[in-house]
Amino acid sequence: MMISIERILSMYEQMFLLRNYEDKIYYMFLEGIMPGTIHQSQGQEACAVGMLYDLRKEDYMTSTHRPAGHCLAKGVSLNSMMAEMFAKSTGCCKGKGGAMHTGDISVGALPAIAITAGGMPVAVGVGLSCKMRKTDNVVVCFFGDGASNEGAFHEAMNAASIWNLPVVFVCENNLYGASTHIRQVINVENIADRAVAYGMPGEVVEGNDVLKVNEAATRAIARAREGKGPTLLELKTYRRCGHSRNDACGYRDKQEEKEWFDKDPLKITKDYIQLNKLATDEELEQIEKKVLQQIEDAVEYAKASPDPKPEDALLHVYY
Amino acid sequence: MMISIERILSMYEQMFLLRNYEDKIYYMFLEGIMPGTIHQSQGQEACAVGMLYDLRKEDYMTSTHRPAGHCLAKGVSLNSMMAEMFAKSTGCCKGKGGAMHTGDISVGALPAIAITAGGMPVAVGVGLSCKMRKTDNVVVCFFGDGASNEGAFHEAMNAASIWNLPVVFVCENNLYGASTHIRQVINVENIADRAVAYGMPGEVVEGNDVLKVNEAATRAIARAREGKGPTLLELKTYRRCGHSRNDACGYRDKQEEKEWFDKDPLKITKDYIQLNKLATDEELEQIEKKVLQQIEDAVEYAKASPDPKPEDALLHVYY
Amino acid sequence: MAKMSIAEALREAIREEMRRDERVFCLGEDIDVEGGFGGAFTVTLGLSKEFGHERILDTPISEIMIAGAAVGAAMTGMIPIADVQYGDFLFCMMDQLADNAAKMTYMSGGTVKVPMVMRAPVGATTRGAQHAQSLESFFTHIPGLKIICPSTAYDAKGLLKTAIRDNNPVVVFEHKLLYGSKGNRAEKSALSPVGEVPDEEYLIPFGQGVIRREGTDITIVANLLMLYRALEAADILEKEGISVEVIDPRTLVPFDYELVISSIKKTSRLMIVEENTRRNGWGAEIAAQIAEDALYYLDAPIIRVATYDVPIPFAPIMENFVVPSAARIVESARKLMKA
Amino acid sequence: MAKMSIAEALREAIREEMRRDERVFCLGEDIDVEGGFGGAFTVTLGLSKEFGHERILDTPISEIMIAGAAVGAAMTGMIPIADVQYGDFLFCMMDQLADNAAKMTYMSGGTVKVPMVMRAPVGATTRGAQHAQSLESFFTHIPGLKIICPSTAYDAKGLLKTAIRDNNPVVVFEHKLLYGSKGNRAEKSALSPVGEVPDEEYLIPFGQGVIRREGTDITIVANLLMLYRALEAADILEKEGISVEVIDPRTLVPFDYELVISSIKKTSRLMIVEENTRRNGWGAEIAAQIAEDALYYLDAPIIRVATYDVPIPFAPIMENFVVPSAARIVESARKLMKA
Ligand SMILES: Cc1ncc(C[n+]2csc(CCOP(=O)(O)OP(=O)(O)O)c2C)c(N)n1
Ligand SMILES: Cc1ncc(C[n+]2csc(CCOP(=O)(O)OP(=O)(O)O)c2C)c(N)n1
Ligand SMILES: [Mg+2]
Ligand SMILES: [Mg+2]
Repeated sequence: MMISIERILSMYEQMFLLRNYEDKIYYMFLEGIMPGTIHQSQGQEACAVGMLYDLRKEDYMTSTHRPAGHCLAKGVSLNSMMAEMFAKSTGCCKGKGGAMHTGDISVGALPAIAITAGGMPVAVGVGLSCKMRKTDNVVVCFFGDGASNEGAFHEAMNAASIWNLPVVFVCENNLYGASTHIRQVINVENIADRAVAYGMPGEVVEGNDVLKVNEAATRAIARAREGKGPTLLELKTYRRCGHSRNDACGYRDKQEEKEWFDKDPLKITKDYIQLNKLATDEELEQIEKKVLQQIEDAVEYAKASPDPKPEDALLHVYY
Repeated sequence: MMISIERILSMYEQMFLLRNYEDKIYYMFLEGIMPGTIHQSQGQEACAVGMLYDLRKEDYMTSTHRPAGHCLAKGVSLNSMMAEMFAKSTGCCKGKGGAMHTGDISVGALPAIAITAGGMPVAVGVGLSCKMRKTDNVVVCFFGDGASNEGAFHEAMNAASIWNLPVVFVCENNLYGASTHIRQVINVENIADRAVAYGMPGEVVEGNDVLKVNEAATRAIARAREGKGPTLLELKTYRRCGHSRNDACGYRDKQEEKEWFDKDPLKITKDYIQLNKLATDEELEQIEKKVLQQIEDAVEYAKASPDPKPEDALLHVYY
Repeated sequence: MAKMSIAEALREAIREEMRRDERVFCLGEDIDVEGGFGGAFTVTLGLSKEFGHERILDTPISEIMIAGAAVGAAMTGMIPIADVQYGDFLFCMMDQLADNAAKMTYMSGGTVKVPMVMRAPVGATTRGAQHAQSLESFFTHIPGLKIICPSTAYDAKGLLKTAIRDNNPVVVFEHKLLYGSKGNRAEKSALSPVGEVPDEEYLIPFGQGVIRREGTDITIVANLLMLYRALEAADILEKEGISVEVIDPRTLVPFDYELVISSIKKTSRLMIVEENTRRNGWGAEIAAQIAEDALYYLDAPIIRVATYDVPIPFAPIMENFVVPSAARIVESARKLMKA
Repeated sequence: MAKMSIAEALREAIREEMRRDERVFCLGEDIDVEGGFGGAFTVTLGLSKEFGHERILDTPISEIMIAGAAVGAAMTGMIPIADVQYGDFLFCMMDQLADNAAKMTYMSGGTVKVPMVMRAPVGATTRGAQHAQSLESFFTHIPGLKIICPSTAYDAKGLLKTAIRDNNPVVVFEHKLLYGSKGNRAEKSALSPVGEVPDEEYLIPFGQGVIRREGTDITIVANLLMLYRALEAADILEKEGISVEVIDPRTLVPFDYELVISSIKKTSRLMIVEENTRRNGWGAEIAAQIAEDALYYLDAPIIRVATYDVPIPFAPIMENFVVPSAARIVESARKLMKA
């Protein structure tokens, strides 16, 4: 059945935001006006948007060292995200978290956890909490292909399954853990195949097609909401960027890169819109211009925001 | 094909030793003449003997908090095992290890590791070592059903598989992790089913039938020796004893206990021998008497052995 | 007033808090399986009768998950009380405790709270090196955690209730030889102090030590089992005319320096007794802090009596040698008086 | 004599030892994938060219396995050099290091040896709280481990070679801002000291600190990055007429107390500077030990300058505030002179 126009357009708008937010950060980072490091998500926009589009504010999300797309799609404000990158007191973590820990509990985005797979047991606890408090809220738990080799993955998957928790485990398989190709570190075809070890449904999804991701998300989220338990979704995708900072990806096969770069999630969605004449080029341009302006505004907001005071470092150790 | 007489008789002799060693320990422990705690293996003799019977001295074994059967079957001397239980300087660990850490590297029995699943990553390293040193030695890695929920299990299984290591992972599924029934903590039928998550062969084996265990062991060990990689064997078995010390097993279903107690591995083997007339009752009695005497002698040896000096505690912190 | 063991006092604290606040729940391995142990030391025994198995949650053997799940539940409206069977296993969940539990509030700029309790039995009990460690000092080094170590039934109940109501992660170190666990979980050579516990509700604030025995010549700071060894030593020393003041800090983070300093102003001698191994034990921090803030009150070097820097050996003869005994405390005190 | 960065010196140490002894091998995440990073800080970059991927073993992201495999390989005839990308991740493998690596020799009554090396980069580099910790003091508290922390290229090579030949597990703490990593692994605001390294082979024994600067008024003990901050502070203080002696312990376990005591006999003032958080840091142990053994040589309290007891904040303004700076050391030194 055909998706509604405003739905696909707003999905496109979100994906366009994620892409251009990251690109903007990248350039500013190279300029050297941003501290720390960056782990970006260009190319994986369909995963974040498709998974989180229908999530309620009361639903939760756990993220990773690569959290920007997840956070923006879950509703963390653009300004507070940008301000955090600039280490400002107006940042979503008041400048204390940084690029690897962005989040905003008020919209259900837990502070991102940068320990590989470290967020998965935490997601189990969130699912437990949703269930024990008798809500019908769910948790979407993002992690990477490389994370599926951590002990934390195993313990979390097993617990969520035996307790039938409302957790949707989302593996964004971008083929690499840092510089290591997933083929070198697992001996199975798909990470989704690991779901059988927990008696949990596992599904492989075309991760660069936001509609396919959203369909899978809808099924898994409904299942979780109805108390039928967790699902493992493996979204096949690819980084258009380096693993971190100015990584030239010398470890990647150029042919592989080309094939995947051709499957640009933004292009796929835009083509779909145009093919089905769901919007005119003018309308799309309008959206894109609006988003680019929002990003520029966010940069201004961040730059104009006050730095934290050095002594602020002594606050918030305890609640 | 029919097994050779001395083979089956010596398997029976070993199993009889394991059973009566543990029973003897149990009574002495209740008398209060033994320090610490005990985690015994009555009922699981066929697992240890069947798996280790054909292992070479140069092959390795890693064990758990329940190591007595494994150690005796791997060739750790009865006297040094008994002396360790009495915390004597003649113990296999000079009184420093205790019941949960028995072992003797000179016969390939690594000191047992009492951290649940903690020995599994270690076994990966031993397998790596066997392979890198270009030997055809193998490692048998024992662990329990409960251990299969530890992160260490996952990381070890995956690594052994991708590196094609000569490790035989042996899960003695005795249905309980301490007081917890395995059904409550996993959502799959068999632990062997988890092997698929690692692209590793997994096999369920009747763990109380020493011949069935030995057949499976022969296949898995040959596979490892030939450089074809690891195997996961799940041996279905049962504790005839408590989890530790004087545990009355109030958490176990009496019907379940009865069914399993009827499947006594010693009885199964003895019946097989008698049915096939592989030995006369006199011959069997001879064996049993000899073993019981060895155990008594070991107790005498242990009791007569010198205590370690208190200051010996300061030795061996560093090699 | 009821007389209780520490295990019973902890159980009562959990029971009262679970009745008071439905967000409170327990999770851990074998904590209350029907016919089971009630945790390795019976603290949670029988609680599922009243609260059901949803709130007394038996887990798989998955320490990373236990700690991580506690963090996640705590961040989203629950108050988990997690449990390890032996403190040693905290190492298996160290990342979740050190990187998540302790840092979430800070990393979020104070917007997230992690009201969880992590309970861990410590102490050497002839089980060998992997079931014997006292891990307090690995955790006092982690900002964001609070560390408590009750040594009496009264403190166990009052401090645990405070921990459950605290908005921060609290690690509770309990001593295996002090629980007073019964039946087949009883411990050989256990001390199992039974203590008076008021019938009416009470809480004990963190950061307030208590003087367990007054004295004028030497101040001894000791926690958990070592507190009792210090008191035993004090009796012996008294007969020799050495008057020992014994302080039980009760909580290590925060720590009651005022009480210690006011005591050494009087005694001018300080000894710290701890069961963890000596190098970088919590006693080192106390000694260093006093050497920085109160050096001038001291007439003698600060002495630490701790477990020798070795893994815990199995043989009782050797275990008793490495863990501080009353005799070793007495001996050190005599030396200190001569210093 | 060749001039080298610390990363290069470590690489040369590994290369020489791997050439010398085929039992030596490296394992870790992304340590030498073709076209990759050579580990997070380029130390193992290019080694697979000479030794192949069997001996420069890239692993899955499985810290428990990495440490456990190192233990198992070490017990059975190999000499593994394991690696974590950031020291913080040691928490994920804590059990294997604390319960197995450190205890196997002891638990086996001295019959088993565990000749392994665990390398870990430490230090705050504006990455936020989970990529910034200095973990030395979690490991100095574990008997059975040796702990080293080279701060120059010369020491990095000589100490790492000694570590590889040691029959015991050695944890090597290396500082992210001292490596001198190049290319896209270069670190902003890195110090990257380049040092002279002899062409001929040499080893540096553990337990021997060095005086990096002679002085008469204050003894400062500092390791890794803090050593350089202390030297910077010493320059400033000299202009004020305060003469500082700066000691680099080089190894924390064993620790060179003789050198420190001989120094305070001269200066009668001691300051310890450490990057890990203050409470229960290794500086506490040094201070406590000196307060016990050498109190009488001191004319002033022992001062510790350490990172404040907070998780490491992301904002450089805050990070620079919590981590000891030369300015903070100078200020503390002035106070100390007045004390
Ligand atoms: C426990 C732990 N080990 C290692 C790292 C270093 N590290 C950061 S990201 C990364 C790769 C993760 O790969 P994957 O899970 O596939 O996520 P991706 O980076 O592809 O999004 C690694 C190894 C870490 N942060 N935590
Ligand atoms: C990491 C860790 N967690 C918990 C324990 C406590 N413990 C000792 S044995 C045991 C049960 C293990 O069950 P299983 O793996 O099935 O082995 P079995 O006892 O049945 O032989 C537990 C939970 C431990 N030793 N280590
Ligand atoms: Mg990936
Ligand atoms: Mg079992």
